[in-house]
Amino acid sequence: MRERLIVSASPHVRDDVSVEKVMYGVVIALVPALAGSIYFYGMRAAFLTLLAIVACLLTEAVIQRMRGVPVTIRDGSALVTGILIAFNLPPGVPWWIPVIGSIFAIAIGKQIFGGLGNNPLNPALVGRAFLMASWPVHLTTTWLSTKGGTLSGTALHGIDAVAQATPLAVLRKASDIVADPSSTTHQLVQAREVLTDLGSADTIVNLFIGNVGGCIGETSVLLLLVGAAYLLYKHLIDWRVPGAYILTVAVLAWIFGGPSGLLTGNALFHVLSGGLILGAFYMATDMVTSPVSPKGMIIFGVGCGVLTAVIRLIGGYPEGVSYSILLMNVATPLIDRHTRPKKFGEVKKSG
Amino acid sequence: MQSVVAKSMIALTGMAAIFGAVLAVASRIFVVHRDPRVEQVLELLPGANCGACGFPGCQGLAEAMVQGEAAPNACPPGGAETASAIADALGGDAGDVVPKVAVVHCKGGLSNSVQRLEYEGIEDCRAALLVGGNPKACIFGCLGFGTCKTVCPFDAVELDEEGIVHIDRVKCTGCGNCVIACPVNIMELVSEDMRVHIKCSSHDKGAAAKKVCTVACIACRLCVKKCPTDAIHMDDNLAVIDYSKCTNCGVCAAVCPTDAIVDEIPARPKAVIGGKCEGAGKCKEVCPVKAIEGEPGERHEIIREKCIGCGLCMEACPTKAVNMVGALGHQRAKGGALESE
Amino acid sequence: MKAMAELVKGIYTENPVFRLALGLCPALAVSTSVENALGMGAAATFVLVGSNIVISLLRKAIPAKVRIPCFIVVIASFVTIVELVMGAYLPELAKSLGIFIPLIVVNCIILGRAEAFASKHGLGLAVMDGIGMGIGFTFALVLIAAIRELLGNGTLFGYMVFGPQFQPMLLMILSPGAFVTIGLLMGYFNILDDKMRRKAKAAEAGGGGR
Amino acid sequence: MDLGQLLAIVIGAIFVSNFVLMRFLGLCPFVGVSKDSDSALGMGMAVIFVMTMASLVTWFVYNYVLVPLEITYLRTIAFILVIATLVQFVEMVIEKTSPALHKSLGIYLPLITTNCAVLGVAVVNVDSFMVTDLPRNASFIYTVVHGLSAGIGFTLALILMAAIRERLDLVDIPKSMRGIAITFIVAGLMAIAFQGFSGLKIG
Amino acid sequence: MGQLIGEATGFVSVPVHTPIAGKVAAVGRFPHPLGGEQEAIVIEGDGTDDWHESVVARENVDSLTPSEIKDIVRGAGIVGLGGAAFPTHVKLSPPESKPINTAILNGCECEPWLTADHRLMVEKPDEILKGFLLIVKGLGCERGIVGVEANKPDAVEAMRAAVSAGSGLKVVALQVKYPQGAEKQLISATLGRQVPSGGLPMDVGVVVQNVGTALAVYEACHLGRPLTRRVVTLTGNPLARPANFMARVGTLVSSLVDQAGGLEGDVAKVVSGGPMMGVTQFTLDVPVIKGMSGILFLGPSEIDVKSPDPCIRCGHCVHSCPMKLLPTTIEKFVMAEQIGKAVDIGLNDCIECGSCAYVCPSRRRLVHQFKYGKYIAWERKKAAQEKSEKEKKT
Repeated sequence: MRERLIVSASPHVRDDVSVEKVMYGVVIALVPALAGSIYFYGMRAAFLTLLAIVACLLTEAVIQRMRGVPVTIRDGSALVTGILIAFNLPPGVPWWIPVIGSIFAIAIGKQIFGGLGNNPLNPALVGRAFLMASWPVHLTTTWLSTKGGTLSGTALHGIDAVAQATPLAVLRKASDIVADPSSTTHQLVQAREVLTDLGSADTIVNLFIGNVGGCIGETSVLLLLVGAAYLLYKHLIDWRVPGAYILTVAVLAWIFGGPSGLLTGNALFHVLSGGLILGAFYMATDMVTSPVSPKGMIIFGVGCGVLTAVIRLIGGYPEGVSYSILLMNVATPLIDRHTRPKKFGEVKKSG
Repeated sequence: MQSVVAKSMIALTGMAAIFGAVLAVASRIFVVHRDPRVEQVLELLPGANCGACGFPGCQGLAEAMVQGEAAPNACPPGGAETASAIADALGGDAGDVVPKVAVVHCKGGLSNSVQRLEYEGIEDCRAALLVGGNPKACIFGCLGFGTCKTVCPFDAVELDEEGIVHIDRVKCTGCGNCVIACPVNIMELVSEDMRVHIKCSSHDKGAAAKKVCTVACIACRLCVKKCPTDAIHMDDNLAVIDYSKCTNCGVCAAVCPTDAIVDEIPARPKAVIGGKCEGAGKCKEVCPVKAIEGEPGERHEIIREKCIGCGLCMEACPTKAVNMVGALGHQRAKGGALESE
Repeated sequence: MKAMAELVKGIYTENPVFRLALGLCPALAVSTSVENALGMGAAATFVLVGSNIVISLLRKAIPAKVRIPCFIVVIASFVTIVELVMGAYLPELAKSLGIFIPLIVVNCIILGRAEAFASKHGLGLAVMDGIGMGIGFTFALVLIAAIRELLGNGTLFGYMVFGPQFQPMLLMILSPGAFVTIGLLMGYFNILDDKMRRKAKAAEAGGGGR
Repeated sequence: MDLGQLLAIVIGAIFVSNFVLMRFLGLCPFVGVSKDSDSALGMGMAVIFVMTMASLVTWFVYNYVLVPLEITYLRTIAFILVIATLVQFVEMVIEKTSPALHKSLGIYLPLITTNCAVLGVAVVNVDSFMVTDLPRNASFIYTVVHGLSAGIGFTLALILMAAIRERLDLVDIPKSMRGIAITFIVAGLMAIAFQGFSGLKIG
Repeated sequence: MGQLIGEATGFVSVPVHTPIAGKVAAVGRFPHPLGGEQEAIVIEGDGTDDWHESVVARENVDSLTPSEIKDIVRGAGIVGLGGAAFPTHVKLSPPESKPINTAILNGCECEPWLTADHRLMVEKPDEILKGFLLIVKGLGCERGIVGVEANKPDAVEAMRAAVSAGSGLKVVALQVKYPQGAEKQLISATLGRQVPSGGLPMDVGVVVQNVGTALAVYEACHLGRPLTRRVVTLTGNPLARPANFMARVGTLVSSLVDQAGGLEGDVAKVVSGGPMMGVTQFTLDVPVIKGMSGILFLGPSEIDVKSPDPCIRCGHCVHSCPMKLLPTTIEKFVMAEQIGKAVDIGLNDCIECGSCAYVCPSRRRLVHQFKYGKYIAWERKKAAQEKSEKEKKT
């Protein structure tokens, strides 16, 4: 027996979990999607991801060194941020975009609040929104076609100026033409053809596999779901946020997203395209910036879904996943405040 | 041009008159009694209602100030002058009591006391005690997690590597937060001019105390016997100074075998016997450390190495021949307190 | 000497924007370019000095009960003068400053100084206080604007600084850039302050070494 | 006047060009009174009320006093007088008639006189709904609705900020960033998030 | 042995009886398992093991009235043996405004690793049930339920076998889930009633008693023996022969360790009680007390020595809290010294079961913060009361 025994508060045993395990679990879940991205877009995807990761880790280390606090880049949180920043960028952006985005994300999005656990907004999304506001041209035009696939998900090139766009952008353009009373008959016919093609089974399958243009990480729904299944299995994320999120988007897209009136939208297309799956499973579920209570999670997910649908259908951008998650991050403390679970025994006295 | 000016004048005056009248009438109808002190403070505030203070307008800030929830300098636009005016208005009933400072009655650090366990948990003395975690074998001693430091609003408590707290006498305002917070009650507020303290709180019996801490009070009673003013008594195996009787002579500190009594006066002056000495021998009688020698009727001499500068001889000398002269030029004034030249 | 102290106080130790966190709205809204910032600073300084003069002169004539409304009217008159003058001679600037010219009326710096300082001091000090605060306000605006214009537009006073290769960080011109810039500047000033205080303390401790 | 236009005004004032985050109006109280959620809510409600009332009253003053007398250049002075009087009057009424309401809402009223968001909304109203050739009733309704939604937008930003700051209170922010500095960073990040609403097409 | 040596003065206290035959050797201060030092009596054994003459078996147990049962229970110094050591006679005397209709016998081991209650149920089912019947009678309630966790099939079996028809007792097997043995959770699991926040089981007409207590009641009523011993589990990997002991109150833990074959591995922590809620000891020279259900020895590899990481708000603590609180938020309030807000959202409802800290990936010191927060809240409340009393006087 030791000379001096340890005295501490209970409990004296702990579950075998740690922050590192949580973070590296997310990294593992993201690996299939990264592999898919490299397959579809080539080594450039790997290069950009690596840049973002290195920039994140370095920024974190430098700031922590400057502040004179322990350097914690091994906990994996900056690693996850780096991967997610790269995953939210088009594969054709210049090399400095992920670097600057990462620096901003870690410095302003996280470390300025004191580091892990304190940041009110998801750092990766802060980085992405910062880049989007600063260099919109780079972030909306540098898409790459997948190897052997099409960029927009449709083989038709009927509409000018959208040849270099993602499925959602094409959808937006075509819907605008349909809605615009001044469109010529020729344009209308083309637009309707494009819309039909976007809703076809071929497009859906391509979207699911990832054979369309998009951000580095959001291309293959299939591989993202594989990772998500791993996270759910390991209890690293809660089903409520992604569930409520995706369901809300699907329902709203079905009700309001159609070209010919209510209840004609293609829910499946909206769920599979863009960054919804990536956002719902990997970013909206960020523990630090989402509510802790089950009820709060549902509200959070629904809120994300509503905002995404609003931005996609009537907003200024074709895609709204990152902004809607950021907006709900902003609302998270408020949600937390008003969704405290009912305490055990907090009941009206019965007689 | 003239008409524009005229119209402007008329319109503005008209509006001002109407609004003024409305407000005047309203203030009669809707009069509400307010605390006069709030009104007074409100007068002094800028009245811009800018909200920079974080309170709901100047009214809110004034109420908070009167209730003591906001500091007099809480108004940024007002600046220093407003702050001092408000501070005056709110009145300082500080009185003229002798300022007090906190004293720590323990000096058993890591190197001179025995540790009985390894504590692991919140760095707070109260929290540690809740799980039985006083790491010292002496259960009366300073835990060294710095709760007093946390609660000190003036940054006056320092925690050294030994795990013992010290009070910065300059910063300490005697607010007493640390005294209340200390779970082992080793802090005490003492008049600022008291400089000799018993740095132990152990009520253990001498042998037991000695076993767990080399600087503990072992209840040997030497200090009680030697104290020229009877200011020390034993309380359940612990020497305690009655500060109302203490004269800072430092005799107790000099005789304490375990160094549990600390004399904080940095360089004590030493006694010097001048030409007025008539050899009355009173000084020799009172000297607690036998530092004076000399035959009756002859001039007495001080043995400098032995003198602890307590000043008893100076007071005892019937011819006022003894002076206290210190290395830094301190001279002992009447009553025992030190004054700088 | 006292007058000088009042002047300096406004610029650094009691800088209205960074220290007192007053007059934030225009500080952020019109700091997209240095030019706008200077214009706004000049306008605010004019109003500050003008209203300080009038209020200092009238301070004995104005009854205490209605002093705030009186101050507001005085300030609003000066603001209207600025509005009209700027609209007549600098229409471009007036357009880009937009509603923030009339809003000088409710700028807390001006009302706050009027009440806290001008109404209690003589003409000379009141003028110096007005100038000091005005310069401090302008300095803050120009500092923020310089950062935002440089990063967000690649220019300074409209001149290209980094050359055509530079791809400006548009965010800095947008509202988030304004918030983040002022937040970081405030943090930086806090650090600076802390350092200076520590230095002063070290000097004190060193000098009075006992 | 049509409903789509009205909806656009509402959404515009609350989200797209939020008074605080996009137009930089009312920053002093936004920073000052966002320390805890309860006062933020009280302040927000008071602002909504005053903004609506101010829009309404200034519309009358502008259209029935300033325009007929051809002294529209005096609008700044006139508006600030009106708003100051209005706020003080309302405060007195509330304080006398309902002390409870005064405690939760009325005490924030004085803060509002010098809130540039209130004068701002009046000035913006003039610029966008009165100098144009809108029919009189449409101009009136737009003005009031705009005042109301601008107040709601301000309140939204304020309570979101208050909840975030309450949370930040509990964590270890670097010392130099504490207080106002971090509040601005948060406001900046909120503004980034609100960029998502830009370009929203209504109606 | 069994002689009264300490008289109880208050209502919420019980007398003490000597656990061995012998003479009082000394009275002094000794380390107490719950921390600090307490007055204790040292008894020197005389080698015999005879009961004191005051201990006599009772014949007419069936004719005892409820108030007689309470008196016997009190006189025997019986306290709740589950761990809290709350005097049993107090629990048996609910105020008239709170009628009790159900008594529950807690056969859920309060903590993992401990097996004291389990063994007791397997070895002495008849005695336990007889004791429980006396408790039911003492309370004057209609039914008694024995709740046993389903992972102890032999205990369920033994208890079921011992329940005699017509006794009105029922044995239920409960889901295995920590902390099933906590009073409020047990009531919820067996009856579906939720004890109101800040209330006691008697607020929903229930009293919960531990199996060990039931045995003590049996021995007191049938055999006339006061409570002088209890079952203590000695467990942990460093222990040579983990075992349950029927230990006399006052036995030094160190001598129990000798009985269990001594320690083999390195010991870093000694815990009185279980791993989730137990109290750490810094010495083995502490006596067995009435509330000590077990002693747990943990080696260096079993304890967690890493310092906490920042909270990542994963919400695991929220999902694991049996009281449905928000541990993460409460912790942050306590750490920011906003104790009032912490109390508002349920600090004082925390039962310190340790579930939240167990699952926390950041290894935050949740329970310790809660203990600390409760202490500060209590201290402030006391100070406020004193202040208001002072004001009343002046």
